Amino acid sequence: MNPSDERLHVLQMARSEVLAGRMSRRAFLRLGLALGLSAGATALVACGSATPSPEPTAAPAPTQSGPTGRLRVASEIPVQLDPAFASSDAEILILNHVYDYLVDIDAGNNVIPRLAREWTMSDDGLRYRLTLADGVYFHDGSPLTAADVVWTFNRLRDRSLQLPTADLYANIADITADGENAVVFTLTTPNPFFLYDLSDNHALVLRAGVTNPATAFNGTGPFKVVEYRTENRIDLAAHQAYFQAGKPAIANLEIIFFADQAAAVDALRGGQVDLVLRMPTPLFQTLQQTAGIVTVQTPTNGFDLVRLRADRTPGNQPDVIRALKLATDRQAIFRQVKAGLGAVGRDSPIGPLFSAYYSEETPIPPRDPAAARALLAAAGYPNGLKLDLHVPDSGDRPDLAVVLKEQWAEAGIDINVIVEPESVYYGDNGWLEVDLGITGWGSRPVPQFYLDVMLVSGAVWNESHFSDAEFDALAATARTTLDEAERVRAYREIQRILIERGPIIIPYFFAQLSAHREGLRGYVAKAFPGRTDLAVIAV
Amino acid sequence: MATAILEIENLSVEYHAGRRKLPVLREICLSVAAGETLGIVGESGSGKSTLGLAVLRALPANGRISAGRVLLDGVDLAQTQGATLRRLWSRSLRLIPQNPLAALNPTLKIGAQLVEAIGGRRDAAEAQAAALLARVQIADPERVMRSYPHELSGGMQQRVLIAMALHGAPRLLVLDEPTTSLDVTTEAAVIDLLADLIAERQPASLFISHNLGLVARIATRTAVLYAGEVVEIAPTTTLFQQPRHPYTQGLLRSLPHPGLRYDHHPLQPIEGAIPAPGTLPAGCVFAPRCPLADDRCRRERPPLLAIAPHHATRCHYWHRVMLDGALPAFVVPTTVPSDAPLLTTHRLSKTIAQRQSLTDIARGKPAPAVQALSEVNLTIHRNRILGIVGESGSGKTTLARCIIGLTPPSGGAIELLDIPLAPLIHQRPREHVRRLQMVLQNPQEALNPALTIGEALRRPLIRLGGLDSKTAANRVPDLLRLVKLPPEYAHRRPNQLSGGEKQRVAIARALAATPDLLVLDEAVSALDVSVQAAVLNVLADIKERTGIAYLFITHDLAVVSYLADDVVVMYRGQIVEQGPVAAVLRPPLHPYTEALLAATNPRGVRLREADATGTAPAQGCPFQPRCPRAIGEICRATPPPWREAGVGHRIRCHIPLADLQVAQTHNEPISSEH
Amino acid sequence: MNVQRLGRAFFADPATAAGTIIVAGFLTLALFGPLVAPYSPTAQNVDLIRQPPSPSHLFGTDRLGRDLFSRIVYGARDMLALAGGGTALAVIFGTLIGVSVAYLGGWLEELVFRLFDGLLAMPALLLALLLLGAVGPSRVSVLLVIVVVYTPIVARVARSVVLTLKPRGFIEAARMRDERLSYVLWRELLPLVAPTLAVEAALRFSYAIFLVASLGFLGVGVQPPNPDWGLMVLEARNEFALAPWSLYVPAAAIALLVIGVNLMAEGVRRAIGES
Amino acid sequence: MILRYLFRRILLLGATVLVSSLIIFLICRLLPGDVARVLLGREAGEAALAALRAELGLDRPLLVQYLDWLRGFVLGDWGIAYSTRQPIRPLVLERLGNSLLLAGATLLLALPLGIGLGVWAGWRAGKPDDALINVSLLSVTGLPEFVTGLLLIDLFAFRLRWLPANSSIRPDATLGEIAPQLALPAITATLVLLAYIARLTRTGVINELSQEYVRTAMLKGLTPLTILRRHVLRNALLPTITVIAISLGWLISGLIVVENVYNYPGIGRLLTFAIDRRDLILLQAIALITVVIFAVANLLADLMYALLDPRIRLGDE
Repeated sequence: MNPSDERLHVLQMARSEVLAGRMSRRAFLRLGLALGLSAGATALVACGSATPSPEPTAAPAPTQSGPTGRLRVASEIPVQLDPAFASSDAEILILNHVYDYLVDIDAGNNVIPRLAREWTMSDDGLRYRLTLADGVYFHDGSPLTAADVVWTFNRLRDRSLQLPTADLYANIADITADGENAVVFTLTTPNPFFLYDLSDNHALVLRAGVTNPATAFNGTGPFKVVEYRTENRIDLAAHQAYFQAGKPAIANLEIIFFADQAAAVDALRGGQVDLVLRMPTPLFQTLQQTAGIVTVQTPTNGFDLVRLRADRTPGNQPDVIRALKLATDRQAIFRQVKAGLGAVGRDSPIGPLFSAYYSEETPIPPRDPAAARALLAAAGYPNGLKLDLHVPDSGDRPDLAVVLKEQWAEAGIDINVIVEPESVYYGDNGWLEVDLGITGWGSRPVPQFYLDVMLVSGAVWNESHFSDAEFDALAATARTTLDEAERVRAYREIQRILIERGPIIIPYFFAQLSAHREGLRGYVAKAFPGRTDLAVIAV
Repeated sequence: MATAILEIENLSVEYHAGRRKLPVLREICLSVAAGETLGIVGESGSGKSTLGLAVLRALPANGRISAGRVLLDGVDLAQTQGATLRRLWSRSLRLIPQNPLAALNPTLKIGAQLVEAIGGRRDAAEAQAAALLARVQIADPERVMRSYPHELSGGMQQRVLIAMALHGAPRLLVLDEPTTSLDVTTEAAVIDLLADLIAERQPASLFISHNLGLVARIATRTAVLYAGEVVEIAPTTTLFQQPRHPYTQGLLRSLPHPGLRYDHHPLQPIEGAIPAPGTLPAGCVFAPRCPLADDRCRRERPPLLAIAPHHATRCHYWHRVMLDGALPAFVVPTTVPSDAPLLTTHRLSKTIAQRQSLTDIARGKPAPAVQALSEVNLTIHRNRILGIVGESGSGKTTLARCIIGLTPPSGGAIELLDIPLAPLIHQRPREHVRRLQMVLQNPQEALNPALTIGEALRRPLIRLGGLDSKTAANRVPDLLRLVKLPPEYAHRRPNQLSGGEKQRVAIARALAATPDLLVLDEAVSALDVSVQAAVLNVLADIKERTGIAYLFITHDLAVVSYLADDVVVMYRGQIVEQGPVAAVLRPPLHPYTEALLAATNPRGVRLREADATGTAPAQGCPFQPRCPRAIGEICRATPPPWREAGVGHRIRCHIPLADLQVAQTHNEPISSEH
Repeated sequence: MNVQRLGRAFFADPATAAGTIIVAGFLTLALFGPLVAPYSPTAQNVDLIRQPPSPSHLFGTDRLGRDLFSRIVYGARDMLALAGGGTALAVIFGTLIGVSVAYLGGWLEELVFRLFDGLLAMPALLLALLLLGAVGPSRVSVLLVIVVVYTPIVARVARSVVLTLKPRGFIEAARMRDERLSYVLWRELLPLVAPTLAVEAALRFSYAIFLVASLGFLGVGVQPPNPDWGLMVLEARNEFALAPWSLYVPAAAIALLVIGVNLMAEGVRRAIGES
Repeated sequence: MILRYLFRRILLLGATVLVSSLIIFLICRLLPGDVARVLLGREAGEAALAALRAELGLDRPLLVQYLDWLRGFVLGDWGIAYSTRQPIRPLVLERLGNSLLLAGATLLLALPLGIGLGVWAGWRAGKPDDALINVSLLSVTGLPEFVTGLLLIDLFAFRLRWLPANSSIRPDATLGEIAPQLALPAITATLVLLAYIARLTRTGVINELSQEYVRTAMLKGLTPLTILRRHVLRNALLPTITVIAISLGWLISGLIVVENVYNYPGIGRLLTFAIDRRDLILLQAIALITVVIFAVANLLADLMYALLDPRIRLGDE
């Protein structure tokens, strides 16, 4: 899955819980705290005396003289560019520069102004009034008005259109323009994280009444689309009238699409591209040795998940699951597949970066194929086990599959690797059906998200069909408790359970690997590359 | 005799195949004077074509002159190289090849090719080219110069090459089977043309041919080539009357002479086959096949003995060689078939829609439908041989194929013993299929190279004879003996057999099913005379023994007069004359029959060439456009009626029989090879 | 056709001999792979990642520490089995269809060859990609693709030969004795079509090798961890700079085999031409 | 009229293309993966999917879909790409243009070179230089385009830094700018064709040299060069016309790989894109237009051949 705005997903999930009545509103507000929003920030919002937070990190050397130079960024191929459907890095990367969000999230996970200069929340927490920045113009020259914002969000929440955001904004009772440059959102129930909702990936402000949002490209963003060529490239030019001072720093932005990241890296080495945002490990290693190239790696909470369906044979037998775990050598995988970039996993989504919650209390039993074989025999597979392993063709996942096949073979587990294009792997929801699969999970700021959508009984994306009363209880506790210590305890138990009987193996947490040529200034890597701000980069 | 301008001295040529060197010509010594034509005769494999090319220095890449000199006006061609040679080629050395179409560049217009040969300034060359074409009796030079080779008839193509060969002042002219690919009538015309062009331009000419008759007509002297050696050379008449080499004698004996009849005078073929290059015997090359040969012959190689002025032979015992004296012109009784008809055709017709050339389509011509057969009625009797003669395109072959059932007729009926035959083989009952068999023209294609002779002969026995493969296998040797082949041939494959042998196997295969009628479509035309004689004997012999009937298709009237009981003369898909052989051929009545006979006669009437693309005239007599005796309007307007010209002898012509007879009386009988 | 003579003509020329030796070499590799290969093609060694060629690993190791020599050896199996097997099947089907349909002629011929034209109107790789997309990547699919792509071509060749044979005397002779169809097809025609088909088969084989490799490279062919040569090139692309040998080795293998087959094809052509 | 010939060939061609269009359509419908799901991603709900399928007409009977598609294609309405929601025709035609540009550049390199080598080798058949040419051609034959491609990149882009490693052409690029980006792909594709063209030419020349009319020409006293120029080439090169057409099919296959190696915005990359995205309608359009191009090329070749070679008797074979 393509990691998209962390908070949003957590809240989205959590909200579904609320609506489902499984979670009290108070608990919901607590969760907000759990998400590490400073009380100050909340207060700030509450009292409404909002002050714009400073410009994003690493502002470039002032280019007041106007944007200059050309930035060429390699990216995967976007599928389609209607903000309402945007999901992949490639798509968000483009849209984030053609359009603007009302509010943005900085590297420190703080809400910062973008189109909305400032905002206030009514005391009952049901009315948000956002004031739009002055002098914002669409690429076609027309000024941004509150009407545009109203139209945009009405579209996103219109049930009849069945956009993915419908649920997210179900809580909005009404959106009205308050004069030319202020918008008022009225909610049915209070939502302290409404501002995060407003910065959802899909929530890019369109010109009111635009009929073909997928191809119009009439945004207020820092770059205008010069030409979009489907699987080939998109060429953008600085939006001279962009309302944020000093942005964009470059005159031309070329986002070049590559089906094959090796080709992208070749282009970077050959000097046809300045910046590559994602790449498989060996290419990163290559670039580390290449003169004139700056490599950037950012640790993330993202991981590749090896999971076995636990609701039917053979996965419904604990011994089988244990056997798989015993047959796996996570250290070796980490070295072979990730070349030591990132961190070794312990079969639970609660990674080392969650320092407060991460625990090595429960030991991972050392690899022991013989024992695994024995377990399989006990489980009724004396001559071993045959399984298809479905893998999306992206990143290092095929290699992971191959290594697993080899390691497991020793334990008498015969894997047939089936590499599929991501479109096929996720299409038809095959990834939720197959017995054995490898799924990539993007980075999230809190572990709870993974538990709620991936592991609790009946969760939407519970691909392993894991259902464990004890686990569910603990997950609920962690979700709702006001007591941080209790949450920590719950998370430790959860890690124990997953290590002991969770139908999942998490061999490693990956690092975000990007690289650019020397002489590029202002690049800040993000856990989710799609939200990288190219407008601040100078060449 | 005038002084020779071409002197060939001890010329030896060898081909190298891989590492092996194969001598193909040994110590050839010849001399030709200006304006003189030296005939070179020999069977295929005798090396006669190689001789022609060697003299021209045009041997293929794998052949080289290993010894000897070729002096033309004192210059040794064997030694000349590069520019000198090219100058000689363009000025003095000329070739008229066997296959005119292949010899012309298919993608260049005739004019361009002529101009290129003539050289010099373009307009001048073009004028000259036109003149040359006119000289070789091409009616419309301009059109021909604008056309591409494939748009011309074979005869026209050959005339073009003749024109190409005769511009300027050629000193040496090599004619390599120049008329073999042509119809008899055309051949006659071309030969006449060549004769007086040579007389006019005075080159020293080598006339290479396997056809003794032709050589007799054009060559003043003739050299007989055998296995790469000149075995005899003499003034042509001498050679034909008193050959002094067993081989020459053998060739002459194997020719069907006029008046000879298969049932009284079997031909005398030369047994055995010409030795392959590289397998030459130690002594006399002919010894293995020679009736006179003794140890001496096998030991020591005879020299070329001059036994008389201008007469030399390579035989130790030349004085023993005698041609049994002139034969009594024996007139065949005009027998009339007694027994019931075996097979009859009623108004058999066949029209073939032809494909168009792009140019024709471009010219908007309608797709031509050729009337290959129109209303052919003929009857074949048991134990008789019906000969069918006519030029190519006369419908001979189509007729045969319709009878056999390989092509469905578009009209008319065929009856076998009064039972109507289904149009196509696979519709006919097995019994009918068995009764009618055919031997095709090309022996090379007659047998499947993948199957043994035995297998080839077994199949018909099994399919049509209804034998099981065991018994069939046992019958194979008999079949081989029937065609005078040793039984062990059963295990050989076709590529191990000579052309004649292949054709004999093909005949055996056809006879295996003991048919009542055997159709022979030009079955002996592709064979060398000596071999042809053997096959003819076999046929005659079988007919005598089995009482089988033959439908014998050929263009060679000598063979017909030798073998056939009845003759049908066809022109453009119609029968113009039919009847007992003697009645039809001597004297010929129908102008077309006359022309066919005259073709082999130096002084006979000549026909205008058939226009390659043209179709028969809508009304009137089909032959009228070319008829030398046409009597005007009536011929053009009304189709000629059938007339009875004697017992079982019918002719289709407007000219009153009496006039025809008168016209013919001073034409002596069918021309001989003498 | 005389076998000895064919054989002699065949080996007379050193190039042909060389080609035959190369192909034979790969064939033995394929057949006795397990005996030749020092390691399993998928065996990984964490401590020997990207080792340059050395006595213990003749062709070095890849990013997962697998022995490239062993992978090449086992890859030869796949390659010969798929390319060779596919070609063989295509030749068989193509011949059966081509010979019989062409001899029978008529609307059947029209129908069949229209369909084939329809297939042939698509460039081989395009057709292959579509088919593989449809049936999903696997050994069997690759085999199937080769058969589907090449059968029409072989059939066409067979047909063109048959059309030249049909008017020959011996075929007419067969008709004149109302010969059994099967006999005409398989005893009379087939042996004569065979030589041309031999040449064609050799040619197809070399193309098939390319096709299999290309499909592997495009990732739609044989799946990892199978040591498919094309796939090895694809995987090596990511680490070309780190371990160039991991690209050179499979590339060389493909090139060598293709050249070998081509030389052989030349030889077959010449041999048949001469006898 | 010659038009009649043309007409007949076009009818025949139409039949062939129709058959392939059906084959293409059927194969595409067999492709696994639900277009709607691919487009809307994991979040989308069943209702949305059903709606989209309906919108794309994927719920109608196959035959209807086929006929609709075919009519549209013929009438120039190639539909909207499922994935990008962009009209297909301009997209495909633009990429096709690029591919043809690349193909043109390739032929520009491959034909003179291939024919030149072929003629030389044929003319000197059996001689050492002929052997040399054959061997070098053979070694080229051995390397698949994706290997040569990578090696060329490594050499020219990384080591020598002469040419770009990647050929993603800017829309506003001038020919001058495109040329260097065209170089590597064109060279790579050339290597695919070279041996093929050269061999066929060689056999053609050898074959013609053995014809009798060459002897006739020689006996006219023409110099070897004149004979080669005026007589041999004229006939030997006729087949190469068809070779070009056939090799175009090869080229297209080769380009699919080459374009993917170099990220060149041609029909080949669009094809792999469409396959990955399960964009059936786009896929069909690409496949069919390729077939049409291929077919038309063959037609033109036949026509030229017929016009240049007076012998050609026209028929279906």
